Amino acid sequence: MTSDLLVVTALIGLSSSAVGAMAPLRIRMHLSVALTIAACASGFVMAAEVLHTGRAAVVHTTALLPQSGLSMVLDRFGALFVAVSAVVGIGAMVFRLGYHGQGLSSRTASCILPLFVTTLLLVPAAANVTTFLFLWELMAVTSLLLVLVDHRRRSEVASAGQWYAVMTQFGAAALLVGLVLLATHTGSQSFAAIAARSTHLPAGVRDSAFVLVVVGFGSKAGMVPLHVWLPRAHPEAPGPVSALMSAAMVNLGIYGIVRVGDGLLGGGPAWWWLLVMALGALSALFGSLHSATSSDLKRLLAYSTTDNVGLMLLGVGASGLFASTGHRALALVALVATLLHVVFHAVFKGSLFLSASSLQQATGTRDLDRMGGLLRRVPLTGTIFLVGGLAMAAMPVLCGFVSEWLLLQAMLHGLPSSDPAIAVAMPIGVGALALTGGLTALTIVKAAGIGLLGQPRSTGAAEAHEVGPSMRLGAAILATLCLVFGVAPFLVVPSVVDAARSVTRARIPDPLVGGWQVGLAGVHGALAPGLLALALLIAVTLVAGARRMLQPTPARRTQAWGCGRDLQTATMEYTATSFGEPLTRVFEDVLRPAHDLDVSHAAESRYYVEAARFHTSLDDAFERHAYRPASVGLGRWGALARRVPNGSIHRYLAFGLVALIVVLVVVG
Amino acid sequence: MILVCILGLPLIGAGVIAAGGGRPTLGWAGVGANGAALGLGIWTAVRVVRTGPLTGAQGVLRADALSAFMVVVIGVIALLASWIGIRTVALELANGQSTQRRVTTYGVLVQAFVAAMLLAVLAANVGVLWVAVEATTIVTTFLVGHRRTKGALEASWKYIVICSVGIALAFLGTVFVYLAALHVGGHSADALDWTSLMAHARHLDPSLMRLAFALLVLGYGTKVGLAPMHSWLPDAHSQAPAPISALMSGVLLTVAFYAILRFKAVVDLAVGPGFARGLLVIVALLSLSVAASLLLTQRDYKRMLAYHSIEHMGLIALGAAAGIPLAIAAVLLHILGHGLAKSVLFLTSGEIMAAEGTSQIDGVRALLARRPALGGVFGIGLVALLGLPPFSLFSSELLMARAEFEVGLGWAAVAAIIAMVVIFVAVVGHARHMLLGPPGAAVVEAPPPGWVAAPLVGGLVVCGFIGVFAWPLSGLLEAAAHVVAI
Amino acid sequence: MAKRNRGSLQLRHVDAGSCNGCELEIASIFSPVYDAERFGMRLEASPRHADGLLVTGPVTRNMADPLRKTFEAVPNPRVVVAVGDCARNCGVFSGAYGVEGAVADVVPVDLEIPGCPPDPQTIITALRGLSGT
Amino acid sequence: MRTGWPAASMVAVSLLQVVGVLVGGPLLVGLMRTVRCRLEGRAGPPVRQPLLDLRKLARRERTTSDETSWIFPLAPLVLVGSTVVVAAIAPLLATDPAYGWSADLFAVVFLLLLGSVALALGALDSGTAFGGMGASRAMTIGALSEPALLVVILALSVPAHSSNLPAIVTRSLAHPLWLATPERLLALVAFVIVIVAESGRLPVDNPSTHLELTMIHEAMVLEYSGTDLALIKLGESMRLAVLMALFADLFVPWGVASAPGPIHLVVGLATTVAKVAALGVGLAIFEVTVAKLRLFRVPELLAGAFALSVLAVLSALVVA
Amino acid sequence: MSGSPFTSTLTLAVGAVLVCAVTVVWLSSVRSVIRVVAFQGVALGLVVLVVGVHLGDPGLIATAAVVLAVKGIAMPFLLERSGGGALTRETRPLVNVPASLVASAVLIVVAFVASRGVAHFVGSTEGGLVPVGVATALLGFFVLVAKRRPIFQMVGLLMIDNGIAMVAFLCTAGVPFLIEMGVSLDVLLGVVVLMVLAQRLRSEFGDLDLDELQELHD
Repeated sequence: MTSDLLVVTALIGLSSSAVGAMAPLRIRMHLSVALTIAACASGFVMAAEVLHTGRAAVVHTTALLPQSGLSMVLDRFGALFVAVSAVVGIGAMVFRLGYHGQGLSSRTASCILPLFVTTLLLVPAAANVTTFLFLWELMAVTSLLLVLVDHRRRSEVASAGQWYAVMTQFGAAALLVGLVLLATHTGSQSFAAIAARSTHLPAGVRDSAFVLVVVGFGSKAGMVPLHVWLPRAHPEAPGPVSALMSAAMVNLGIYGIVRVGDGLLGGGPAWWWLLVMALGALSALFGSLHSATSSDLKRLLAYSTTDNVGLMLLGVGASGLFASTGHRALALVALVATLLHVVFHAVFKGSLFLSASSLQQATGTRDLDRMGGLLRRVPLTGTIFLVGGLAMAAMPVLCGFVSEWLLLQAMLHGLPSSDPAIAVAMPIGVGALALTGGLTALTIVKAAGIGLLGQPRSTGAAEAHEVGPSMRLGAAILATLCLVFGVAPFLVVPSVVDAARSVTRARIPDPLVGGWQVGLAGVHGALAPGLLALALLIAVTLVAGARRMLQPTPARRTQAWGCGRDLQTATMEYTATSFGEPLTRVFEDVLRPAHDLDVSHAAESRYYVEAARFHTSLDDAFERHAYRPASVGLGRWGALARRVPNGSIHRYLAFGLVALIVVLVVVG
Repeated sequence: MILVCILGLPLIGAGVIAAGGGRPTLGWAGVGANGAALGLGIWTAVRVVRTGPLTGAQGVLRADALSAFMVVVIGVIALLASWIGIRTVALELANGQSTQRRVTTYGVLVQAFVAAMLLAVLAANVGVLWVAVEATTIVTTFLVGHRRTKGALEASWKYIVICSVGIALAFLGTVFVYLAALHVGGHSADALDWTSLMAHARHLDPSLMRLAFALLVLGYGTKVGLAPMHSWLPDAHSQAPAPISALMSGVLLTVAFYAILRFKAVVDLAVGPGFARGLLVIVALLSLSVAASLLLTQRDYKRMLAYHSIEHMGLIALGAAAGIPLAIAAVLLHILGHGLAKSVLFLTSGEIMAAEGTSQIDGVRALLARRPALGGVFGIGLVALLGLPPFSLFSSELLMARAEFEVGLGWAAVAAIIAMVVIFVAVVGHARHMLLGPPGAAVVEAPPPGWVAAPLVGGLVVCGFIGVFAWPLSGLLEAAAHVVAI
Repeated sequence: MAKRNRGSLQLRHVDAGSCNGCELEIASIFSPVYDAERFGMRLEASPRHADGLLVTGPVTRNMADPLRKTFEAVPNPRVVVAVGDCARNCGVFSGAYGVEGAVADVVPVDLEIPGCPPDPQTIITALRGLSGT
Repeated sequence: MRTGWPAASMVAVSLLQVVGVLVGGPLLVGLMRTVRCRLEGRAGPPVRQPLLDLRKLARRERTTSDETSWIFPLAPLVLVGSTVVVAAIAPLLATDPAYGWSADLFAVVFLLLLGSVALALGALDSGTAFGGMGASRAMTIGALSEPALLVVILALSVPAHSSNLPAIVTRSLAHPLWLATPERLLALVAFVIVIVAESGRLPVDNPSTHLELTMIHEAMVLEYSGTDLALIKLGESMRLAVLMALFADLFVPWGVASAPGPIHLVVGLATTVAKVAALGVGLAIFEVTVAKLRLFRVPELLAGAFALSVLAVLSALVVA
Repeated sequence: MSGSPFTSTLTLAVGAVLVCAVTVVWLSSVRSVIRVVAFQGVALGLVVLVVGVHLGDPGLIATAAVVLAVKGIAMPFLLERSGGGALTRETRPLVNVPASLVASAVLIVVAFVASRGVAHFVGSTEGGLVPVGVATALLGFFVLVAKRRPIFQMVGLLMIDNGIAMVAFLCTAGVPFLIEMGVSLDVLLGVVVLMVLAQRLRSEFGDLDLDELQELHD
């Protein structure tokens, strides 16, 4: 039944792609979106079925993929990711119905978008190296093309696409080498066979495969220092695409690391996981810092994806570290926390990207410094953004809180440990997590506060109108899930536990307490998000009642207090840049902001300043100090190499003569 | 008989063109002939896979699975190239860059070129193979110089001189093989026959075979475009008319590689697999690094495609170095996939050049916005050529990497992959400049007519199809791989 | 008024054009000697937080609008205390260039504290009448 | 570890705690203000002055600027509401208030953070320069104090094998000697710094400044008036009281009722009030003796707190 | 290598081929070079003839005639025609004459080192002479690298071809006849094509050195 659904999902997805390519313009978009939603629904049903029954969906055929055959096995772990992609896909596709910007209506885009969604649904089912890499690369190509759809209008798109293409190819190369290394040494390219035989491999092979795979998947997940494409590509992609990329595609990077590290390799030495944790902490801090200081709404969200991926990696690393030191139950808890964060990140980041695109469409800008006052003008979209943002900031009763709490619990309970690695890693991990959490809160206060609240900072913002109903619905689906999962995490926790158990093959009892609480079995105390929500609701209602009783007259609207100035204009408000300025100052050594002050003096006297212009910009340190030198170096090498073939036939023949002499002397 | 038909068909096409007196539309005769040859080739392939090798013309021609596969490759690319060739010569004639006589010459030479390549892969005797390969050089020299510009003449001069030297070295290698074969009791007339060589391969003198193979790799490697004798390739490919570049890059290179593959099988038996492997790995990595270095700051898109061919020939050589059946099957799949994608790209670049009037990357901007059809085909072709799915080059590159790891050439595979990443970086940068961006003030022009676009799109569709679906080719690939695999 | 604000009085000080004499006295009512804070009096930074305004000096042209705005910003019910003779009737600045008028000409005044400047004890006594302490 | 307290008494404890914090918070602020005044040589207002202020403000008119949305009026409610929830579930008087088993220390921190975020959003919603400035500074300091806070919690939770507050308190009561260990002392110092930062006291922020440009916390609420302002002042004083009471709970837990019964409860109430009052006096004395730090020196202080807290965790591991 | 007339004649002829090759490297006059190449062709024909007579193979004797005709007469004639009217001297070789001669010596040594295995394998007199063929080919290659005039490239190619052909005749008494015919045809056509190209170059761009053909590069 599930196996059939797998085929059905793939076929619906492909047919919607075909419809997108061939159907007449009038019905093209609606038909292909409807079919894509059907594919997502079918994928979701399949994933739910697999998660429920534990029976894998299996498809094998040698008729596809030359000389290796297609092999797909969807187990519970994969099903979790399929379900996530399906939910995000449905949200994004509903959103897409009303979305008319950025070149997404072209024939190419209508053909590629369903294909991209389909690959998102199929990648977790791949069960041999070739199938996996095929689908993985197909996903990369389709997403790349979708990033590029708006290249005609904005020149940044091309640059973003280039970065994305290069980084994703770099990652794919690492991935290819890593997986092929495993396949070769185990003598089979099937994941099941690799998993069965990998424990007997030489340590060198296992180590290099793991590191390569982390690099490969990390580049897709936006892990620092391979993240540089992400803050460029995600913002430039059309709204639904950026949501799919940020909320569904990066998850697959985490999927891959867990699948290979825990699944195929069956865990490894502590240093693997310390490496993952270190990269995770770096990503989390770096991402959140840039996110906190960015004033481009979508770039901010993209950096926050790096930040959240860092948290996931922190969890994956902690889980592996626990497993490597024998704490199997804790390892499972950490993994569950990670996977929960994957699920929750998907819903909140999906709703954030979708609503951010709505805001962009409503105001015509992505620049927070040109927004403002939107919660009054686009109330539903604004609220959706706020809900998603607060969920991301791990505010209680929204979903992000639950996963971060569980991750903290896992780290905490690992602690009275004789293992020095754990003893050092966990406090640092908690510190990174905490700073990230604080910075995320700051980021969201900035994004929502500057973007949605206060006075409008531009005419675009002042004249903003609410977007169409399907766009609101698509984002609202995901935002509602933020709240639902935050209040009732038991809706997903059991499935996530099953998924985590299926990949680690840990035969241990459920380490979590069940029911409407979340907590660790055998530990005093748990989290009851539902009760907390109820208590909070009651408390706020009571306070509101008290306020109404004390002061029944509604608030008087009056001009904001501006120290008695004549005018209180939007330019006097704090901007996103100034909001992040203290942080920039604090982390000056890391962020290295570039300041630029132009002062022009009055003609009469140099003592009078005619105009002053201050410009500050924040570059990505990795981009500046690693990637640009590398690019310059390649360019220099290329220029040097060009001088060798100068067009002279004599020189060319001389190469041949030298080669011939070498051959004759060496071989003869 | 059927083999003779395959050889004869293109020549019949040539005859029709020669008799027709310079009308471009007569090119359809060539298209028909090449299409028929392709059909017969497919039929041969099916038969060969079912019943074993065929021979023809008193044993001069012989088709095993490998030959049949190559015939199919040649047929497909020839079909594409001659099809677009009609457009090319018609345009040139209309622009006054050509005369009716030259149209005829062009058509005849193309058909002769195809026939020579078919002879090369159908020859039972490696000596005849050499003659056929040398014949392709002579025939194509005029095709390279077809435009008669200074650049074209320069390119054809370089082409024929360098290739003649190379092919002469290959002849010396062939002589040494012959010498070795005579010594193990081969009859002088058929000592160079493939079947007899393989039969006696184990007894051939190892040191002589080593020298012979080194010369053969150097010699045929010149025609393949392997470093260090690759230098003719970018010049010739950039100056030749697009259909000729397509034919040369798409099949001529791999026909020459076919010769190396054949000899490699013999040498592997004679001296063990290590020698050929080492040699091929060296030239492969050298070619890859040359391609990577020179693609970085490339300014001409046809030269970019040419260096890309050098890269792919390096990959094929590396795959062949691995030598196991999986590797050879992958190499053959790569030959077909590369042929399709590269010829489509060259043909498209011809259209682009005709439309834009320059082959400089800097001179072409925002193609996707200004000429969506051309830009789209070019972009998708590049996607295919860079080894991304669903196109078959992805599958074949992955298979080659797997095979290389399996025989312990993992380090070489890693080096190749690094070079490929560098090439990817370079090509993506160039493609970005050519394809993307705002259309600006330039007028969007009409797309090429449907009959021109059809083969281009068709070629890419086929390339994607064989990358996804295994069944049409798997039997043939496996049978062909077993002919020459270790 | 006094009942409403019993034991707690927060005012926003507005210098509408004063010679700073009154400011000195106002500052000193919060000094250890007079310590008006023990009666629950404080000066606030924001008119929103205040129960009223403490205005000094004649209202100059440039300060008339800000004074009105500040008055507008105070939540109801609000009081205006005019401190010093200048605030009451422009004092020596009466009719001067740039003077718009007394405080009462601009905003409604509830309490006037005479003196040039009024001494701290007078101010405290008057304000205690407002706060009911 | 459910102690089997009767449900009614648990609810009673919670109610008592909430009421205690509601009343005690303003009184604590008044106490601290009085102490400061005395040390400055003034008589100062009565201790109940904040309550008088609140009574007056609660009935005054609410105003809101032209461009505000529903966030602005909601923020004070969330600030007070979240603090009330914390006050209800934290074991301030007895080890087992209602839903005490879900009184997780991390959850408490995030609930308090929710209040801060609400307030910062409310500040930005007013659309004034000062609101944004205050929100930016408050969030920056909040973000930077978060690592120290959570790692302190980690240090305290590790020996108790739980981050559940009642569990930590119960454990401390059972092992009094543990309170004098070095990690406790390190954690104590770090925690004090965090409390000072989070509640906007000197030397991080001067709550009685009138100079907008030096404000952090005050700048955020410049636009609130009347009942809303009363709620915010109430909420802030409650937060201070809750933080102090938590501090007392974690570092000097004696007196917290560990068994049901009115007597225990009265003892608990008395000791808690005494402890919090003592802490308040101590903090007030400290405040008089220091000057406000420059805004950009504050991170150094918080980084120091983080270092101390990590040391605390490490020494906890060495001891354990 | 002493004794039989076969050996001495063969050695003489082979030696003549090599001497011609070195002479080509040395000389700079186009006209003399073409003559030397013609002589080399004749010497090669002689080699084939001697081998053919020695083996008593009439096919080989016929081949000798073909070789003589093609390489000794036809090719030089074609070269003469294509070279006619051109500048008659190589004035600025890329490698000057003394250096060229030193390089020739080195190449001859390389040839002997490289083909000692083959020589040993073939055995007898012919085997001993194989290195000379290889050396001739290498010298031809060197001419391609070192000389600028287009005509020298044709000469170089011919020399390579002569060298390799000589190796073939010495080692195996020539490749099978059919192939030999194909090879000869190809070589002839190749030279013709080169000639045509050279003429086109000259007619379109005037007399030029190959160094002027450097427009195409990256």
